[in-house]
Amino acid sequence: MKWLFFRRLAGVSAMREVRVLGHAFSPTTMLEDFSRLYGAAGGIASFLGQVRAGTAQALELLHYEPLTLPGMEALADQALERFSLHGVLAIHRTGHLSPGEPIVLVAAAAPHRREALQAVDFLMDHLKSAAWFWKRELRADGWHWIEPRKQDISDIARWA
Amino acid sequence: MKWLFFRRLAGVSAMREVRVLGHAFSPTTMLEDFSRLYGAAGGIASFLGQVRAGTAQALELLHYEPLTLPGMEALADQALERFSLHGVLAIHRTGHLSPGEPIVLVAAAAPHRREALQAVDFLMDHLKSAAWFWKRELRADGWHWIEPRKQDISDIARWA
Amino acid sequence: MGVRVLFLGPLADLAGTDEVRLAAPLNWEGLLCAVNPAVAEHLRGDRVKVACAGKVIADKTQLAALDGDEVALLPPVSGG
Amino acid sequence: MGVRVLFLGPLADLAGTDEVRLAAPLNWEGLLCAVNPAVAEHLRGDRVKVACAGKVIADKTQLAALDGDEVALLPPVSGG
Repeated sequence: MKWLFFRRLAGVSAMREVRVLGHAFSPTTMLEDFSRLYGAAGGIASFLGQVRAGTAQALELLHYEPLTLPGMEALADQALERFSLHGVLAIHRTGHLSPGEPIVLVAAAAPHRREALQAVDFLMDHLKSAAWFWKRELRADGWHWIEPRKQDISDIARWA
Repeated sequence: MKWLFFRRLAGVSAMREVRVLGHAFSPTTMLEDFSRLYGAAGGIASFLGQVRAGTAQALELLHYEPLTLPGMEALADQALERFSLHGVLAIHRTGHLSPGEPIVLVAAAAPHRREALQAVDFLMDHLKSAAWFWKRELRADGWHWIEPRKQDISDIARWA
Repeated sequence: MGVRVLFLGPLADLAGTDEVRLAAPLNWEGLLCAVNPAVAEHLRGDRVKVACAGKVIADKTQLAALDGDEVALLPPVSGG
Repeated sequence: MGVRVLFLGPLADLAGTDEVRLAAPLNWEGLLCAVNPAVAEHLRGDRVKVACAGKVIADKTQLAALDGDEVALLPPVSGG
């Protein structure tokens, strides 16, 4: 686990925790640890993305390791620059996942709820489209790559 | 615990869980139960509000019981009407609270992350300003009522 | 039984009590006469709502509380 | 050692392999000649980015990979 400290809020250092995990994780344990760190923060917003139940029997998430983690760390730093936060958390899975399994967990602790919610929205918009992840789904007839969505590009444009 | 079922998403009933609690609760346990219910939902957004550490030694949250719970239930129903959700959770504390203690937990499960995040934002904006809660803080010189904030009124206006 | 009148939040400090019991039936004028002048002034303003028998009254001057009803005087709720 | 060239995501299907090892130094024209025509066509498009030694290159036609460098061919990332 790697902690970086930023001077953002008066007298308090803002922190980020960013991880790319090749194995299953417990979002509630991660959130509990995060909440404990920021017990006096005012508010903690979070988003948990899970593998949707549907036609896919499994999901595979590939990434390019030398870019993924630095990219996510840079994104977390942008969120800390842009919003008044006590800290951010960003966890992303890679590898094989089953329906219902957690893929991504993002959280932000802030003195004010709007900042926390906006930081989570910002991180999710950018993670989904700017991080170096490629997904494919296993359906009855084999593996299918998931195409980029136009929606993701317009999501990012909201923050320009 | 009271569950109401709404037909919203094709073939799935959307549910709400709303509680007003006079005693401490564990937000992670609540979120874990909620996540387990919506394991196939795509995404779960949440917001946890805690008593801020600062000048106050304690916070007291008073409410008018015959209006509070029906008001929160009506608000949850509005969120289910307005957004495409699998379910919503809204928990609010009353009584005496210490710094760092959870006051409010809101969560929304949805097929798409924007809907989940927006529902949480909507619920928080309305809970804070439209629910029948009055707060006072215990400072070194005694109890002080917390005044309504103009910000809360403009927050609600965003959804008109 | 009469009508139970509750002073919520900061109104309780102003009233010096959490509740009073008034004779039924109780209308708006009766309520204003029964509370102290500071509370009456707040009641006349737009920001204090009135609930009767578990419902907020759209026009509080139309208050008509019957025997056994609970009337709640609701100041503006607190910010975050 | 040469240059290790990685085909990421769906490009690996198109290339029929995850990686190839090419002679160093490697420039843009050398890369286009070494991959199959379907991959080359995608590489010429705007949507495929190229990273060299852990950094995405602003102008991929300026590729100049040295002995021991890793070159990654990055198609558009997947949506949610």
